[in-house]
Amino acid sequence: MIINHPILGPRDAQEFVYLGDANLMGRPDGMTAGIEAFHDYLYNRDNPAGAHRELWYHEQGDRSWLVVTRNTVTHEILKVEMARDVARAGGRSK
Amino acid sequence: MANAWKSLTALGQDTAQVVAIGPYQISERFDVALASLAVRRGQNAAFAMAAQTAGVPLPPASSFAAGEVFSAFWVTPEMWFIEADFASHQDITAHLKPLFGDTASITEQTDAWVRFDVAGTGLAALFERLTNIDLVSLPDGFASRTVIEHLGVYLIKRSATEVVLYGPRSSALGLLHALQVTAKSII
Amino acid sequence: MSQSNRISGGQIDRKTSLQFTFDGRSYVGHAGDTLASALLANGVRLMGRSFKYHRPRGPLSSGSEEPNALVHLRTGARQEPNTRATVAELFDGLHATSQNAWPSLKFDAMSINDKLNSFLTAGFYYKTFMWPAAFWEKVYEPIIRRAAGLGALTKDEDPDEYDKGFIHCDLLIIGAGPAGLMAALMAGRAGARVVLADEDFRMGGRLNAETFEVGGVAGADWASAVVAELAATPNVRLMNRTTIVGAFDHGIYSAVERVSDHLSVPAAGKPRQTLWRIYSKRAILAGGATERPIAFENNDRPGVMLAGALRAYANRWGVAVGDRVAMFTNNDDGLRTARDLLAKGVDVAAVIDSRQGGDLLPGIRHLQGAQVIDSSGRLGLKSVTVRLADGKTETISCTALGVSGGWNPNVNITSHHRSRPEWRDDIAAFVPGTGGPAGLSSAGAASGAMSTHGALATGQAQALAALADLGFAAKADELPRAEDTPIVISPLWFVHEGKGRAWIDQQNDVTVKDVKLAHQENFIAVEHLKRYTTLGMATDQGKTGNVLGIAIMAELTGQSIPATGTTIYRPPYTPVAMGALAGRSRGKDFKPFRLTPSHQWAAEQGAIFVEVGNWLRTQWVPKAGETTWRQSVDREVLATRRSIGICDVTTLGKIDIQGTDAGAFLDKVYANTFSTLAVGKCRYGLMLREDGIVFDDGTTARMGTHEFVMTTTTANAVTVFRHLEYCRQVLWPDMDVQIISTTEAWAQFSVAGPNARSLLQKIVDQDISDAAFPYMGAGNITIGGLRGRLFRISFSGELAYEIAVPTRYGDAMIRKLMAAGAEFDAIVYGTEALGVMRIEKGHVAGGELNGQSTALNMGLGKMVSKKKDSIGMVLSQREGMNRDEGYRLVGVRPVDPTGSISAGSHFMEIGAPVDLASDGGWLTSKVYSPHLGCDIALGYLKAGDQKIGRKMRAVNFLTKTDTLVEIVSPHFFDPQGERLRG
Amino acid sequence: MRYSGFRVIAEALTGHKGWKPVWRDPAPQAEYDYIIVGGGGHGLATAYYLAKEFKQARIAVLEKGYLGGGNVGRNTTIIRSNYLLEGNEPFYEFSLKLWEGLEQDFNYNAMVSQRGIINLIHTDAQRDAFTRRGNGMILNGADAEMLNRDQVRALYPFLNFDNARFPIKGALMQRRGGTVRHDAVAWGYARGADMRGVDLIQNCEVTGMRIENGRIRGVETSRGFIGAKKVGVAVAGSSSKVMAHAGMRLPIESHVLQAFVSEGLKPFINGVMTFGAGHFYVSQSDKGGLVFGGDIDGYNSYAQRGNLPVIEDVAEGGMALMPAIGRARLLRTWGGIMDMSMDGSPIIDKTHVEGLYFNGGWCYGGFKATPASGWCFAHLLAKDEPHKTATAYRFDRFLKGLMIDEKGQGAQPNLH
Repeated sequence: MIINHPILGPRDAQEFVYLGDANLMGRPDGMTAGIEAFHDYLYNRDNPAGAHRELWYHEQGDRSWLVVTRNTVTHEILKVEMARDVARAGGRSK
Repeated sequence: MANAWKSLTALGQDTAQVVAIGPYQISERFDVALASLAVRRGQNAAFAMAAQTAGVPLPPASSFAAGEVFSAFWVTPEMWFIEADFASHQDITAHLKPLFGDTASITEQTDAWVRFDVAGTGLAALFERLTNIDLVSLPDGFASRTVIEHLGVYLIKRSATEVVLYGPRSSALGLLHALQVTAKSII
Repeated sequence: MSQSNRISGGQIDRKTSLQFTFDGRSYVGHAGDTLASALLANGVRLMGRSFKYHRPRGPLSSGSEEPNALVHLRTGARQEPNTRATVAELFDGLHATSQNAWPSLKFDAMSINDKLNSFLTAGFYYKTFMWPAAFWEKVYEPIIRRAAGLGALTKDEDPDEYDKGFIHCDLLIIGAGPAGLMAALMAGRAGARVVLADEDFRMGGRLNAETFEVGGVAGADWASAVVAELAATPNVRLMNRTTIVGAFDHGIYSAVERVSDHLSVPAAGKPRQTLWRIYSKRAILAGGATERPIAFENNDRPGVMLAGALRAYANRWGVAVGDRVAMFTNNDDGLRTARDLLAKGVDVAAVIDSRQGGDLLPGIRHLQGAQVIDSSGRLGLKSVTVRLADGKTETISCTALGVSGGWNPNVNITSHHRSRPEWRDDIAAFVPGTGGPAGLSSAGAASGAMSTHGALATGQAQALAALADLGFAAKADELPRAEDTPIVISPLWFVHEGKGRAWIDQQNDVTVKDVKLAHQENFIAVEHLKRYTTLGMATDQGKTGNVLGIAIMAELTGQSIPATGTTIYRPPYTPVAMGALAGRSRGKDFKPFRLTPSHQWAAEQGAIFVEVGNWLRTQWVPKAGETTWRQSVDREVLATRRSIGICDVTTLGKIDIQGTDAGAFLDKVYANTFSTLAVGKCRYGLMLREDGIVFDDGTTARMGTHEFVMTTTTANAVTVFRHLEYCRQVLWPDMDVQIISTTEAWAQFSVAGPNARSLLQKIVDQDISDAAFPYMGAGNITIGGLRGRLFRISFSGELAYEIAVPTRYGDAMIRKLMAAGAEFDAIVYGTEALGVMRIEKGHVAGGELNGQSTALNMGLGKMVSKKKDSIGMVLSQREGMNRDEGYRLVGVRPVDPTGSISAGSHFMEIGAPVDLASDGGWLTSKVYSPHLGCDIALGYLKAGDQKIGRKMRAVNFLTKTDTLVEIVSPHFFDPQGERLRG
Repeated sequence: MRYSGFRVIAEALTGHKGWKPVWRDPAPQAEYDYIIVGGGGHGLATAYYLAKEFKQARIAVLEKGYLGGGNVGRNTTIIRSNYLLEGNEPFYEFSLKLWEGLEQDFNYNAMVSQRGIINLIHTDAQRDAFTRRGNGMILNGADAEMLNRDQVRALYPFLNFDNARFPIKGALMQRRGGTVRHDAVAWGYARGADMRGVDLIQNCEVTGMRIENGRIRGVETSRGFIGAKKVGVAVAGSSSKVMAHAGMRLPIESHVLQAFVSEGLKPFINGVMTFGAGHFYVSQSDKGGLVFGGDIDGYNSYAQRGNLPVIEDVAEGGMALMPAIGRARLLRTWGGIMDMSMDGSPIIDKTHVEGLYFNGGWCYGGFKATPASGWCFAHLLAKDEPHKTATAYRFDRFLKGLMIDEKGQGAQPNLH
């Protein structure tokens, strides 16, 4: 597979390490959220057959975490974003 | 002082090695100091100013820029690797820190890496067997991390006939071995 | 009978004669021959035996689709089973033997199976061999296994090298026949980066095997001219002997270049084959088509082959397969072969044409409305029996029969992404379906354009389309003139007459009868048909047989062929040597070595090294007179505890963490608190995964207000760094934190033992007295002027430091330490002694950090701070992970000090039965402690904290040991830790 | 009809006229007591045991494609019970014991062949871990032996003993491990179920579930609505898709696992082998092909095909272990969709919907589990309580912190 890195352009997916569903970005706050919230956050998945937002880490590249939107049936990649930008846009900060 | 200390190159020798195979010359470089230079959050402007005054180039992504004293290549967003002459910059971070103050995080990298300068004509034929980087179509000054025989390395295309590699120092022998057997297979 | 069947013409170099042997007999062929063409030229038709019935077989084809003529090539460690004689290039000294036959190819004992064929029908083995139950493994299966396989593999290491590489291009063209050459010409002239790959050693594809003209010259000459122009075009890369074997995502194709297979031995340093990963923006499949047979009784005899192959042997290789040949065809292409052979002066006995009407071939006995219903000749065709239009039968003697059932476009690559081919009635064949690999189009016969003109036209058209996509300006040139004969076919899949077997998949011996049986037993879905009869599972993946099988099933069910469906082809297109896929990653080069800064010195000392991940670490350093590793390890431990031991700990991960939020960041990633750590101090940190399981541990030092140095375990250095990047980029993107690995930048040594300070003070320029540099102190120092770092931390439980210098000085540093330590009898210890000392101290490591254990399990539950949010804090509170009866880390020692225990033993209550209920846990790590003079171990014991002082059994059923042990505190040695504060 | 050697001979002498269809092609009835969704190995085994062992009737298996078309027809055919953890080992040992009597039980030769499996050891830490595992196996009534380097060499002298990057130090062996002819398992269960009146309905895809006040009423299919008192879903690979019809999100991701077969070779690997220093395991089929595999590709996928890096990685492991296979040729690769769960272990449990049961999350351990999975799922369906060897396979183990994490990788499916 080829991932079109927002900064570096097309790179072989071999250079990346896969984590999984981008919903993992939505980590609850441990001081307010309880076990149920964390359980759902960490363990349950939509696992769609189709467009899937997922986290890839460019370990053998620039060390960026990316949010890749990829079709899990055709493997077509629809969108690639810097995870940090997505996280900030989603209101994550410190 | 420190010069009383005997150093060993990454290949375990007293002096840097040069290997010639056909048109290719593989030279270990042992005279370059290296440090990582990263912008502290919210300091971009001051950081850029400091870099300018200090004459530290800050090339854009995927590229290398040579400078008077300091040269640099891009590593990751808001981080560069800075090169300098080792003899005059043994403790490169000590040189850089005063120049950047609180605007940057600076870390010694010199001995984390082994550097090989690979020179010669027909580098494309060599590197197409080593990495997935499309050497011919990339501009001079292209710099990127890539993989050679399971090893993560930084590759800098200085010119059509010169490529600089920074590989993990602990695997220097393995990296040289990969370069050698591949070079032999195409001459 | 030297080259008895060689006739005029062809593209072989008759001036170059090549000696070769087959089954011990030596022959002569020419450069440009394949093994098959050379054997046929010498009158050899019998080349192999089939898999199941051991039927005598000769080549069916002249290409890579060959199911029959599989031979054992070369000798010694270079032996190569199952090699297709039809594509093996002849070289001087080639040595080939037949396979799957004993004692000889002509008299094969196993051909008894052929006599038993009525018992050995499809799937018969599913219905029997079940009684008595024990007999399957003991009797039946061994017999079946003995019959398994075709060729045999030598057990010797493959002596050849294999290489790998990457090629980037705008347009990949698969196949260098008329369509591929035309496409390459267009794209090359337009300036695109083109790769033109063909599996053959000679480009031109079918043009080399045909007699017709292109642009007024012989097709083969036109091809040569185009190849010459392309070779002179710098942006075009010609790759012959290169098979595109797989289509992967986003335009990546795998290709195997047979660099040296046409030589007896690869040139020094050269690979045998190279695996190329081709990164293309667009690709055109111009892989041509494969002819298919018609099934009739005994259609598998040597000499019976595809008509197009017969033609190819005559036209390209100057070989007449038989002195008297006949054709059996259901389409016009079969007639072309007759014409070509006649023109070459070959005696054409008859053309048996299943079709009625149409023009009769001039000068040839053209039997219309006739079918071949049987053949004779045990080791080679002697005659065929023909049912004539008028119902009479006639036996026609011939030594070769060309069969043409029509042509199947080579759609294989287009279905590598599981797209299913589509049926076209007009050419009675499957063509590439939709949903194939993105960016891949097809041209020429592969796309169903079966004429030469069609190939040139579609090649040009697909090239133009691809160029337009790629943004290259190009316009259609005028096409060279070429034949445009339409396909005239009336499908005939199998001859219905006859009680005998008519072969579909010749290698696996799948016959029409087997398909009928599958139908009768309701294995009707094509996948069921394939799996039940093994149709298409041979080394040719059913290139000649699959469509036949599907069509016959369609006829039996009364369904249309498209409704019956098709099995899809899987990568690779043709079988690929494992060596090529592995490349240089084999033997010692399987994974890179990582060497420590003191490696050279340690090697000088005769150190024994051990693999720790990719690192080589000193395991122990034997001294003169020591005969067992235990003697060395005991000495290293005792010497360390008595005075000083030194160990290279460079392999531990070191991560530089800076930024104004560095402290707060560490509070998030560590279960315990770091923001409160004073500058110049270190602290032991426990890192959890989000699921509350312990991830990693290590000490982290605060070198400045905004500067920390984290150490990780050797094993987790990479994953921890990845995790930190995740936390700072994804979870807390606004934290001011910058990280970089410095693992290899510093050569770090642990100096442990009562005299550690005395030694270090000799070489360190600063005061490191207990007052100036207390326990858990950390700081930058100089050693004889050289900048370094010092951390006062201890894994061994002794007064200990870790001292670091720039890696290039690591070798000098170990020598300096040993010199300075001479007066204290300092020694170097390895990982074994390290293990002994850490277990004596009850420190967790590999065996305990198993990814399944919580801080509570390890007795470190209190370290997980609930006052702050940190990774894993919440989920570590789940009930199942906090039960009193859960595992707890304990120490273990045999009640009888001479008793031996082993890691991996399970705890059992005294007198408990051997069952799950009595499983109390297990011993995680065990060593011999020279201090306590006995084995000691750590272990996870259910409710272990409540069982201290209890006696239990440590049982190892694998070594039949059952030892009475006492459960003790994991801190065997200096539990108060006075020594390390000393 | 009953299969036997005599029958084969009799049929051979009479032109094989007497062989009957292995299963009927019935039209779906309006309602069943039990609907099993999924005609793969686990679904067919469930139907078979429901009918045979639990004496239930009015059972249908709904298969969207052809019987046995799931992972039961796309795997490397290995059976073993060499698991580490309490939650797993009893179940897999139960499964191995069922394999041992399976062919006589369903009168079909699935070629269950216990030629032994070895897990190679390359470090002392691995030996300690395998010792723990081996003892756990024995405590669960399974068999296990520790082999030293010489014993391994005696078994497989052609492994890389002399020039290995990671030397072979020994192996954990389970002699009762082995291989089975995978398609035959599906066909044997299908035939056995069909003979006991189970309706096997092919080309029938479940498109929805009818749930009324918390209870299942039946399923919508491509062939219309079919009513049912109880519905058991066994569609590993597509679990998330099907259970979404019941509004469930699962602790499961779908991943692709590639498998590989070489050209047919004369036998030289008798048993099953796993390489402890790379991603590679191998056996040799009765037809002569080397059947091997390695890691999953590592990204979510329903594509049933993989990519090149894993193929290379597996070949590298193979060459590192067996330098002699350099000239053996890879014949075919294929990919199956794995239900990768959050701890690498399966789920056999009720759901929040009354009458709706789930069986999935098999990761790539599903084939060897087929008999026990079918048996235990049938037990749960028939008795509404878990079989004693499958009590740990609950949905709520993640909420309770009772993960069954053999590899110790945590909640990241692609690492299991």
